[in-house]
Amino acid sequence: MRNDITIRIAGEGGEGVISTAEILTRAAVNSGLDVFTFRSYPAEIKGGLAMMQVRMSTEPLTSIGRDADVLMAFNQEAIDVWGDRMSPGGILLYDPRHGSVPPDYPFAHIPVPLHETAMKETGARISKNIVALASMVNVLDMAPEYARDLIVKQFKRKGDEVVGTNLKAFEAGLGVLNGDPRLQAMRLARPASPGKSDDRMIVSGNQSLSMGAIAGGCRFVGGYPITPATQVLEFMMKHLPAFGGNVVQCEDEIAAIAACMGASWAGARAMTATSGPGLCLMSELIGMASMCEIPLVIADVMRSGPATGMPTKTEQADLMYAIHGSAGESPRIVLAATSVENCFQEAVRAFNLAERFQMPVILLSDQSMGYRTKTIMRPRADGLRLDERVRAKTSGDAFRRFEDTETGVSPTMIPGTPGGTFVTTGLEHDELGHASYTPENRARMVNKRYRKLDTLRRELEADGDGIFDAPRGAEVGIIGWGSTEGTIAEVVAKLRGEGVNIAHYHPRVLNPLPVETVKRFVAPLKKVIVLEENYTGQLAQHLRGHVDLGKTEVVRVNQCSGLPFTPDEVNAAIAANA
Amino acid sequence: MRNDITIRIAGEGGEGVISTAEILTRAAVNSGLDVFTFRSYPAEIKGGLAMMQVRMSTEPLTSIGRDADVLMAFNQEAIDVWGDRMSPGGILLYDPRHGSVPPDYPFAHIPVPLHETAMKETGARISKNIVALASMVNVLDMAPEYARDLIVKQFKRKGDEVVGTNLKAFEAGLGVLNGDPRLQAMRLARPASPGKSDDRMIVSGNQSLSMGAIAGGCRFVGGYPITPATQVLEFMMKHLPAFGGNVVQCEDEIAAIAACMGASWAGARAMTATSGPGLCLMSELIGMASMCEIPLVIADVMRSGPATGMPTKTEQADLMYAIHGSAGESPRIVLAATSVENCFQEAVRAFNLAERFQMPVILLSDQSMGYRTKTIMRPRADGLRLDERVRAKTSGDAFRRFEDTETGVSPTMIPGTPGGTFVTTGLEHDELGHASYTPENRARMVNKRYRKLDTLRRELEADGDGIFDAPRGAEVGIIGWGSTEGTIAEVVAKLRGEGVNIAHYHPRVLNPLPVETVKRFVAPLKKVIVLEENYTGQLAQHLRGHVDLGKTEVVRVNQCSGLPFTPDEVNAAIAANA
Amino acid sequence: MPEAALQKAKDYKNDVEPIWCPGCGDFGDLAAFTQALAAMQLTTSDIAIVSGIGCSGRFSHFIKSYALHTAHGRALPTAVGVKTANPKLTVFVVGGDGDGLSIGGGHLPHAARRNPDITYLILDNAIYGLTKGQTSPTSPFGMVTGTSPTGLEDPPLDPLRMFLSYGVGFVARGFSSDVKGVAKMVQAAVEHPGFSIVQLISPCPTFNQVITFDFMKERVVPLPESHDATSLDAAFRMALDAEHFYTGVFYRNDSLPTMEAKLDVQRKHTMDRQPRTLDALIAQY
Amino acid sequence: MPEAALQKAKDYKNDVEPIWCPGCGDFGDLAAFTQALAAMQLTTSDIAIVSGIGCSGRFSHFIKSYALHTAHGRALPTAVGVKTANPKLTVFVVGGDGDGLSIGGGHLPHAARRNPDITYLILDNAIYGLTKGQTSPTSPFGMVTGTSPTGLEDPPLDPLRMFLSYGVGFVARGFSSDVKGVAKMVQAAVEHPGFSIVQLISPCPTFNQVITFDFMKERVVPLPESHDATSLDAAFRMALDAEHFYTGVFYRNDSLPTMEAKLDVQRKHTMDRQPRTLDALIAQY
Ligand SMILES: Cc1ncc(C[n+]2csc(CCOP(=O)(O)OP(=O)(O)O)c2C)c(N)n1
Ligand SMILES: Cc1ncc(C[n+]2csc(CCOP(=O)(O)OP(=O)(O)O)c2C)c(N)n1
Ligand code: SF4
Ligand code: SF4
Ligand SMILES: [Mg+2]
Ligand SMILES: [Mg+2]
Repeated sequence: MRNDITIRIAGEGGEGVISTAEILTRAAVNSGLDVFTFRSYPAEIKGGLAMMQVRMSTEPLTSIGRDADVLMAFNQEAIDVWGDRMSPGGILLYDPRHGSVPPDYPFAHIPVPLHETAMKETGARISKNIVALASMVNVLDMAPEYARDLIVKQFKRKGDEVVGTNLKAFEAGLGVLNGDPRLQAMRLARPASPGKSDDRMIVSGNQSLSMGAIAGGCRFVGGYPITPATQVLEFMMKHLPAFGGNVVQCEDEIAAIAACMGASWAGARAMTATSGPGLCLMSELIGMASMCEIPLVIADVMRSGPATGMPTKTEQADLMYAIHGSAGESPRIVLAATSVENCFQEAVRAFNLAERFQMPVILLSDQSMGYRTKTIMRPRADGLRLDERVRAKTSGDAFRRFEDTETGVSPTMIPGTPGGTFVTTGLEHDELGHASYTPENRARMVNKRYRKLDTLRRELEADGDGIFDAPRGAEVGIIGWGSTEGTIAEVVAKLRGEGVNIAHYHPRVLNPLPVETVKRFVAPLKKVIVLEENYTGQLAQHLRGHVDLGKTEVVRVNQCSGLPFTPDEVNAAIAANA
Repeated sequence: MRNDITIRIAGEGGEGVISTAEILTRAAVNSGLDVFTFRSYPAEIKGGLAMMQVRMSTEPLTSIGRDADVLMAFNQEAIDVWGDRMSPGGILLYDPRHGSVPPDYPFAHIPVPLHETAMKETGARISKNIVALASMVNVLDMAPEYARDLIVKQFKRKGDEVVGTNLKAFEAGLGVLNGDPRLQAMRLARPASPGKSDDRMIVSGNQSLSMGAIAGGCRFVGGYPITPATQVLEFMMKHLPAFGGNVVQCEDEIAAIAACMGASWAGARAMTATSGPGLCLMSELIGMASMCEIPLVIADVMRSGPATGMPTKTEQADLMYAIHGSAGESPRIVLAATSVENCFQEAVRAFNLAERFQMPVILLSDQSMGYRTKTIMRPRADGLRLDERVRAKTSGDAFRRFEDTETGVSPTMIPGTPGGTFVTTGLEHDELGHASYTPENRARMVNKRYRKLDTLRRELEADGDGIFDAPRGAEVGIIGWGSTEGTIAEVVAKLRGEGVNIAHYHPRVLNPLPVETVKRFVAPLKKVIVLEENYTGQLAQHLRGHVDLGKTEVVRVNQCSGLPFTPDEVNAAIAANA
Repeated sequence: MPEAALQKAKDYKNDVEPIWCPGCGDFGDLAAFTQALAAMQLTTSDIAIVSGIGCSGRFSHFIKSYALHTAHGRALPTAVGVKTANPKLTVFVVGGDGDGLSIGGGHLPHAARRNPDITYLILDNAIYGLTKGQTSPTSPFGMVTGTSPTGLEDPPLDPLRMFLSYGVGFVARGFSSDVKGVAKMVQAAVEHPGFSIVQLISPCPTFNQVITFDFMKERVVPLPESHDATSLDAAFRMALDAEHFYTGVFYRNDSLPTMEAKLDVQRKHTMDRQPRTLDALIAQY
Repeated sequence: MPEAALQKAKDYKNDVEPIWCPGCGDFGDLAAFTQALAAMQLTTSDIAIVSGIGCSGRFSHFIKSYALHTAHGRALPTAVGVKTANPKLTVFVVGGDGDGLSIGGGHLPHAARRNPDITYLILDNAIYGLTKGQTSPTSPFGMVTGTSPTGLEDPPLDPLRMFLSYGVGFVARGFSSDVKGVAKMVQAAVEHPGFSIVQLISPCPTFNQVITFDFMKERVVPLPESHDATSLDAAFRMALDAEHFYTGVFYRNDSLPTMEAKLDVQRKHTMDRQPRTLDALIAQY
């Protein structure tokens, strides 16, 4: 019996592999387990090898986990591709009708007559998915009612007969693997308080981010579909109008960011969601929004780039572009959400920061976090604080829209406000907003706009941000950003349990950098590992570019395979340096 | 008598101010002087205050110089705006009919009856420009025949009468300022060998860059007009077809870079020239060209940004964007030309590097260098080495277009080559070019593409690049990039003359950085000043991000007023730190 | 300016002096525009002008209004956002032929499909003015410019036919010298519910020596009284007419649903089907 | 493959297996395309296929040729560069309705003005296929998709009318089930000197349940024999026809000068007037 298990279900895309895994996921959630899923997509549009990984635990999960404890392989390709990537002691389940195990296969393997059982019980080939589901429920020793309820729910619309057939397959499937003693080790402890608690839900990072945006007061979305961010646009399209908002699918990403900029200028909290190629097209107008001090939220669900790259694979390689991604110098805030749960929180914060500092905020997520699903606490609408752009008290011809204030933030007003007028231009302008090219005005206004970042930097240094977990005496530290948070935290906790003292820093605001905080973290360390899912070590460059790291040795650990770091990989990276 | 003088001519735009200054410039060149000019543009489309500065010397010039020794002010605004910015001992010349000098004006000022003389001699108001020209020739003690010849040339087309009138104005103008002893100090020594030598010419940075591109084998230009890069497009449009090339004015910058990419893929050496907003729009396809290993040259004549900014003002603020300017990670080479003369050389090098390394090369210039004119040595066509992309020896189905070689460079062939075929895709691909998403292939191909930069880095470290002027014992060094080279070099030379030992490093390839070279320069120094015409200190960030600068203190000196650094400003910056 | 008083044309002009060359065609458009505003007695704080980049793009700086001087070619999609977020504003888009038909041309068909209640004035001088004279998509065949030193060899686009083929519900053409006529056209365009485009021929004496005031004056002919602006066929025909260069309202169809109306419908449908509070939404997961 | 031997359609197909869903309309276009290549006996190494991003954009991966699979919406301007630099290549552009009419739509009028000898195949499934089903500019009114959950409220664009209004010299429409017909159309398009566009209705059974094969089969009608493809008027009329959804060549005008020819003229003029060597050029300064 165990508290934590990772299973994988793999087979031909479009043939029910993913939906089988999804029912299992939901059954686990409903039974009260914590769940963390991950999907691997084929390059093909339909078909090709699909895989869904489901990690389940009685304890809160923070990472994707290790390789599979149990692999359910629907076909030969699934065995060939995923069969090697097993945890020690892992077990391969496969349908002997659709695959065979190589002679020297190093892991335990048990044939499961999925097809045969399905045909015998129901005569329908397709119900082998339900047989597979049932056999997993059995292996995991999960109370079967959760899966059974979901089957009923799923097939209800198709009539009683279909429900009956599937239930029959399910009951039969529960029995097929009875008795094999090797499977004992895969039995999962049942949750202390069984049943899904009302304060939890299971969502993807993209869903969490979208909900956070709505919670953050987003009322305009201009977007253009792009993997892996399309779900955000579709979620908003489905839901935002019910909150009184507007969603426009635009002709391209330039139009999308333009529409957002226009909407925000006209008073709405506006967002777009995109990925690499789309972010490229937004470059000019993000710079303009910064110049014109227009609040904007741009969610970038990063994928493997550059160019079309690998749209369904993950990467953390847009950081430098997010920070420096317009010609000239344009202050902007860059946030990186760190978990499915945090996607919600950072989305709320993104809107608040955009409004407070009247500038673009780029919120980084990534494919692996956007698509993974996870049980998280239900966020609550009450108690959320929404900041608004500071409103001017005066208006009229002498209204200084771009007043040079101590914080750099100028009170503003919304177009349409009676009695007012002003001009907003991407040309350099004076406090009134009129075009001005004098050297003095230029130097002053650039400084004014950048001062806003200094204001925020000081706040971050004072208030803290993200994980700053620096136990006394640690000589080695690890810095990560974005979706690796849970994995690093898990490994760090494990190592501490083993007596290895490691510090962990995981900021969420990456621009501006809280320079003093970084220094405080790094100073006591002999060595700091900067771990990133990219090739060139972007955070490492950014940190070194802005912070004097003194004598601390900087070790870059990078991976850009398209897959997220696993705890084992993080563990190995630390082991090599601690 | 002096060897070096800076004069300014200022007045209402569109009324002959600039053309007067241009005739003077050319006369100076023809007389054998070295000339360095700079223009300031009004924000207005036509009209507004225009100013052209002409520095002349018997010795080779390297910088814009200091404030004016002589200011010729055509109107009151010219006195008001430029009258204060004078060198010590400077003299203001003004037409009493069109302006008056404030009571407490601190500089010498001499009225010149431009209007009156013109009306008296010719009856034509417009010929006051020629009177002004003549009076400058007189003040400078320049042999009058050079200006006279140019007047004849200029007006020849309009008939003998017009020529006659203007010559009359000229002769009269030569006399108007005779006798004032204060002007003695402004007499300029005559060149040792008078007359323009055949191996020199006067061109702007944009012209030099365009000629360099043609010399570098450019045979395709796709462009879209944008200040201050339009002149490159227009120059190429005028001349490239005579070299068998093609120039296409595209519908926007996306189409321009796309056309260049297509042309280069199809075998032509291709370039586009743009500035900030246009570079933004090229972001996606520059990343794609990197991914697809297509040679490309992008000349970025930087202007004050972000957004529309100040199109006619200078800035060095696109460095980070040039390096990091596409989502994801896409290796590219970034060069910064350092002088009018060097624009030619770097343009040639840009094409060679693009071809050799099959990647985009971004060549940075800026408004101040692009528009300034300067006497330079005539480059010679013979002896130029042109590198071509390495050609594959085999073709056919198994042709490994993206072969993973030691240098990272894969031999290629040009579409249309008989017997061959291949696919080039922005998707991640294997050596053959076929789409591939496996983690192993991904990691390998990213590495392969970046390896090309490592190859170049090692070359740069071995061969040197730009100015590396590090005298023994220097404890303070200055690092600059781009168009500040001459100004810094001039100040450093002057300081050394005064016994202040300063080191100067001015690399021209900014990405990849020759890390070992930077270290070698910085290591012996106590303090290194990084001087840039931007706000955030981009080269400083870039250097620190990539090079461990040890204990050397980094001091950033930044200016982002829209104007280039003057020698006095550089001098002050060094003085404050040396 | 007390907003209740009767506004004259000049009351809509602010203190910023246009930076245009003397004699620029854009002055006529500016005069006509303020006349149209006065004719409609619009409240200055209800006006939003979104402009592109070009000499013409500076237009928005000169009018008392909320003005957004955006990037080259992006005024139209920006205005779509403005109108969506704040539909009570009377939204104008102003820009040049390069801005609207070259770099920004891709946005037009999609704005037409959406049909926001926006009035778009294209100040067409058949040249790139601000960048000092290069060919634009409406430059005439053979014209010599900085980017066509041997004479332009491509034919100009035919903007009116394009707008009609996109399904734009109000298509008109005016000539900036005809201030009164342009003012009327602008007013009609604003009164049209939905997307309206007015192409305003506005010569650039500085850089275009072909499409001059004189050249245009000789050619411009008002659409015949008999022209039926409700007929798409007739509109196409008059736009195509090789002999006459017509001005006036070529096409007007007031019955197409506007973007704002369609978004309202979408909102209503969604409210009927989906949770309206965050807690209710979250409770679904 | 010895290039002299007679090529069959299948000889133009390479070994890469299409990643399209079973039943995808793009298969028919691919078959027709190879047939057209065979009919013309093109040499594989003289073919360049530039494609956009979408399911349809993968087209170029499957043909023996020099293929450039570019960015979303940028195949056409890329191909302009390819053709300019290497005019002996037979250049195709292939992409989807989203790629070509939405994000890439701004390039079309300008390609039409230039008139490069390129053949553009738009594989129109009235949906965004690769991103799993959102509305495209040709999606029908009312369609429910991921981005129109309450039904699309905007009308579709009318691509043919647009192309005609841009002055494209060859405009045709085919239906991917009609492999022979499409092959012929593609061949005619290639033979047309200048820019040609063929809109190929290619249903997406996975994400578009409205514009299906059956739906199309019921509606598609070949242009009447009597249709005069040299008449722009007639072309507009047939494109507009509300009752029939015609396929065939709507318009063909072979007399427009091509981009390549115009560039040659420009080159000749320039050679006559400007220095032809670097030294001579430099000597001017
Ligand atoms: C992205 C971008 N590309 C190019 C420019 C440079 N630019 C400024 S205005 C302009 C064209 C002006 O022509 P038009 O739109 O016809 O306006 P006009 O000046 O003639 O009124 C161009 C190319 C720019 N500002 N931004
Ligand atoms: C700049 C950019 N934006 C968005 C995308 C995502 N994307 C890929 S294909 C596609 C649209 C596909 O539709 P269509 O062009 O009609 O091709 P189809 O798949 O239907 O053949 C989109 C939006 C992208 N790759 N690049
Ligand atoms: S350049 Fe032409 S369009 Fe621009 S302001 Fe002058 S006259 Fe007007
Ligand atoms: S999604 Fe549609 S268009 Fe794409 S391959 Fe499948 S059927 Fe074809
Ligand atoms: Mg114009
Ligand atoms: Mg499509």
